[in-house]
Amino acid sequence: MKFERFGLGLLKGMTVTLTNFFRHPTVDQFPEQRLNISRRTRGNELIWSRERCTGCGTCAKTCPQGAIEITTSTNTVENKYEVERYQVDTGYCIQCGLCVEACPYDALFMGYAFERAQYRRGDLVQSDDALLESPQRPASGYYHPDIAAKLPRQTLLVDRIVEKKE
Amino acid sequence: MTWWPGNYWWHWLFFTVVLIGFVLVMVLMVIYVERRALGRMQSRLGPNRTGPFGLFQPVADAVKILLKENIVPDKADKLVHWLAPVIAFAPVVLIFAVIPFQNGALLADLNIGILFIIAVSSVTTIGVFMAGWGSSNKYSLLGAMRNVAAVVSYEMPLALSVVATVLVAGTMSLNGIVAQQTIPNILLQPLGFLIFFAAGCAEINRSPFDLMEADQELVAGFHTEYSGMKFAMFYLVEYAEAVAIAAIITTLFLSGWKGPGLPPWLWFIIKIFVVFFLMVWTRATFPRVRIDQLMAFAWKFLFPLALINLFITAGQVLIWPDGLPWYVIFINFAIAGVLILFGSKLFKLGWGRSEV
Amino acid sequence: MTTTEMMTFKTEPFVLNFGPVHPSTHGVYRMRATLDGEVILDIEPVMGYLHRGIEKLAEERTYSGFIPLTDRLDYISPMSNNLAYCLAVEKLAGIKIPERGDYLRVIMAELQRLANHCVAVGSFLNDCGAYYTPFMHAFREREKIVDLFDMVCGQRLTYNYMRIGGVSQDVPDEFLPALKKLIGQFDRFIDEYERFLKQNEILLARTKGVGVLSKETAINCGISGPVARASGVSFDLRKVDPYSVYDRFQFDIPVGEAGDSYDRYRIRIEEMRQSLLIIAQAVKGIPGGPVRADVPHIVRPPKGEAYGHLEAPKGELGFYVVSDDSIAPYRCHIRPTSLINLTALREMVKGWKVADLIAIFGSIDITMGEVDR
Amino acid sequence: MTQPYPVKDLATTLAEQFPGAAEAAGDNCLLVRAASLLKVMAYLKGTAELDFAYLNYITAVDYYSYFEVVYQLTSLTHNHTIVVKTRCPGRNNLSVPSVTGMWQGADYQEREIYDLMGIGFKGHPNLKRLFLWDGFPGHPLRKDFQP
Repeated sequence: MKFERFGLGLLKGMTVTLTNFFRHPTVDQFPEQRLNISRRTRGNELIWSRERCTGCGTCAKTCPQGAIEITTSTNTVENKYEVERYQVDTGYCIQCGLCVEACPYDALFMGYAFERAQYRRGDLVQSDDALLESPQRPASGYYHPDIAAKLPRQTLLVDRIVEKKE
Repeated sequence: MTWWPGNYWWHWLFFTVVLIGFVLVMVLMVIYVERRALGRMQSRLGPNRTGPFGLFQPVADAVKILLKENIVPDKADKLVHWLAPVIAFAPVVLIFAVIPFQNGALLADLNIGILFIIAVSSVTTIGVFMAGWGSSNKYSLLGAMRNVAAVVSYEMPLALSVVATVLVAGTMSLNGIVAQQTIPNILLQPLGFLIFFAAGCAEINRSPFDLMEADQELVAGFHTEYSGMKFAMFYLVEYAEAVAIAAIITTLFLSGWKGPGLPPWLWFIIKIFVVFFLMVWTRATFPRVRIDQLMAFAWKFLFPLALINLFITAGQVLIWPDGLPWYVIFINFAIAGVLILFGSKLFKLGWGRSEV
Repeated sequence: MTTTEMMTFKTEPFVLNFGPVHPSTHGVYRMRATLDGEVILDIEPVMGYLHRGIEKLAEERTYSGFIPLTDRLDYISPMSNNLAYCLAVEKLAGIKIPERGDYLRVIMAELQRLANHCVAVGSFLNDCGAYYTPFMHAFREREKIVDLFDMVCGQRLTYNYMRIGGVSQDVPDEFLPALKKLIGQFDRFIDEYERFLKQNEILLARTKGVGVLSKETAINCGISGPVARASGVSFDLRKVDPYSVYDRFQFDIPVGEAGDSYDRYRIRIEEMRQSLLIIAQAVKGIPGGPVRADVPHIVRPPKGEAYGHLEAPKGELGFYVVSDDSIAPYRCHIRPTSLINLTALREMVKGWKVADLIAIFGSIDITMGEVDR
Repeated sequence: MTQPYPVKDLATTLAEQFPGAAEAAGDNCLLVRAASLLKVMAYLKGTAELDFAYLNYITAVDYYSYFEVVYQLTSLTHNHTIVVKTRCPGRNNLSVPSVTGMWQGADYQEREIYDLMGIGFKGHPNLKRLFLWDGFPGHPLRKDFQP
């Protein structure tokens, strides 16, 4: 292979690197500068609403990992199930969102937060009241357009590109 | 001979301390410049968390490396493994002994200054090969063999391009070369500069010729099995050599400390950083050359060009014995262009597949 | 002993392990290379470090429960894996997909091809030694695509976006304008990338004529995708066997001649341009309406078998699904594009140097998730 | 569109060329006896108007009483495809002739089937386990595999 173009290609490459040197870097300083994540984000926790849940177990059946366990008892007075314990092992959960999609009563939401690392595997298991929605555990708009509408709009890299400066 | 601060011993003491301090501080600053400039060229920021604008990142690196455990592979050749970084590092600091920071401000104004540099700078290869052999690891042996082959074949064009500048300057002492350079040699010797820059980069395995520790292929080349203090020495060698080559280029081609306004030694340091930025720039842009292409590039492209450049300069020096006039610049640039054009046409970069 | 015999050194080949943990094996792939100095005599691949037995897992999950697992096959282009699996099950169960669902599938598949080729080209140049600059530029553009995927399906790697019978959710309304903006910026990025590397002499020297794969061996080895098209095999499933609505779009298939690493690199760049054309046409022609046929959550396809395949960024990716009229697939075989593309690696690499082994291996662009399954 | 090749008339032409090779012809799949597999495959690949030069995949399915090895072939020139199947009864020391002679792509796939399903391939250049280590007991993809 010869140097057909006697080095011009190399110089052209160097001009591109130089233009990038003077271009605004595409970076965000994560802990200090937090961008808005997607409204439909599937954070690594599950949010369960006790009122809507009827204990039908569809979510436990569709979960490919078998991370959801429900124990219910019969409530003969109002002739419906009473949910004793609703436990999600977020260690097994792969955040695929199939349970949220399958729930016929919209009782399940995906979490919006994603910084939930734990030191011990046991802490990953959440049950009953720990699963309810709260300010620290906001619900994400995955499969819930009404919640998604209220969440802040996602900052897209496509809009943030400061290439207009050239 | 009047020694600058009093008698000879004060002069010697002052300059050794200044030189060692200069090399270490320059290495730290150069590491910082490289990581920031490389970052910005890759549309990212580079280190900015340790200290204001990430200024303490090199210090943090050094502390981290020094605190790391010093692992020696058990089948390694202990003595060779331990000695290699020392032999690799010593010559690099020696090079700075003859480099003038200011008119007359150098440790030893040898009248064979540039010959001393060429001789001393090839000792590091022994250290590198000892590292490759000492750590009894196939990758590092491959890296070390590549380094020996590359340095041997790039000594020739390096020396020839230096001889051309010595012809123009008339003296071999670096102080004399800089003093004589009214027109910076880069204009008088464009081809000489290009050859020296390419051969210099290959010698210290930077930019397109960094085959010695090609991290994609050979994991980390000759210093794969090094960690802790010894790895810090090799890290120091790599950047100190880069500063050394930049310093030699400034003295030989960019008329060292000469410059309007600012104090001369500051000009010297600014020019070092400019040349180093050029190295970082090439490092960010070019892919790596293969080992046989590296050899072919040295022997079939740089070496003939350096020879022709030497003959042309010799002719010019004969025609204008008392310093080359300014219009020679255009002639030399034209010659350089023509030579590169023909060189790249006739020369085949390495051969392909060897029949197996 | 004549002088020549004394002169010639006695060298013997030695085995060098490009081990599972190596900076440029694109995952846990191991090559035992016998070297004579720098020249490679023979390589013997060792795989299985990432074998999770996904095909066995498939037999214990419902048809739609297996979709999240297909994300983990070729984790560089999960959308294409989802789509291939859904095509196979839809062919088996005979499900018809609404128009808008098909258009969204084409948009997502082509965006995924762009993102995959960014990774492929970036890491190929990394293997050739360009110190991470082309890699970072390509990843900056890939970040824009991954942002859009995040907007649509909530995750940045394991999308789980496709469903049997269409797509899981419709795109939010700010998706299409952002996509139009992305197409404009991506065009500028490819032009800049071309200016950066197309005539780069060192890249030409390192890749032209290196690792040549002839057309016959490509077909004989069952190689597909950019690797085959670079050797002159004009076999692209989007044209040869158009699935979903690909027959409505005008685009052409770049085919190389020499079949060396440089052609493979060029083909991927050209394919990126064609994908942009397809996305532009799809965004213009996308109809309204539902995105998903009303298929029960637990699908029970009739007894039988079906093979659904598509043109994944790495080649022909197919799922052979056998059903015995129960809620879980009886057998689900995945056609491993990367594994089959590796069959010719031995011939392509013999006689070249260590540096070329890494460059050729990078030009084939494999992902270990798909090789080991 | 890649049309499935009409299997009915192919079965008849095969019947008089290789008596007793083809057992049955499903909708688009051709059931071939293991003994004469190589002859049929060579015929499919060799004849000009068939020209099945591209092997899509090889896979094996465990139907408890017998194992079925499935080949899908496509012709790039005529753009048609066909599925060829062979059955090997019983559950242990099964073997099917290897097609690596005709399609080099079959090399890794046959090794994978040998590794995970336990079907031996006669004539394979180096039939070793592809993913699992050599000492692995049993073949995991079998229906009756106990970990």
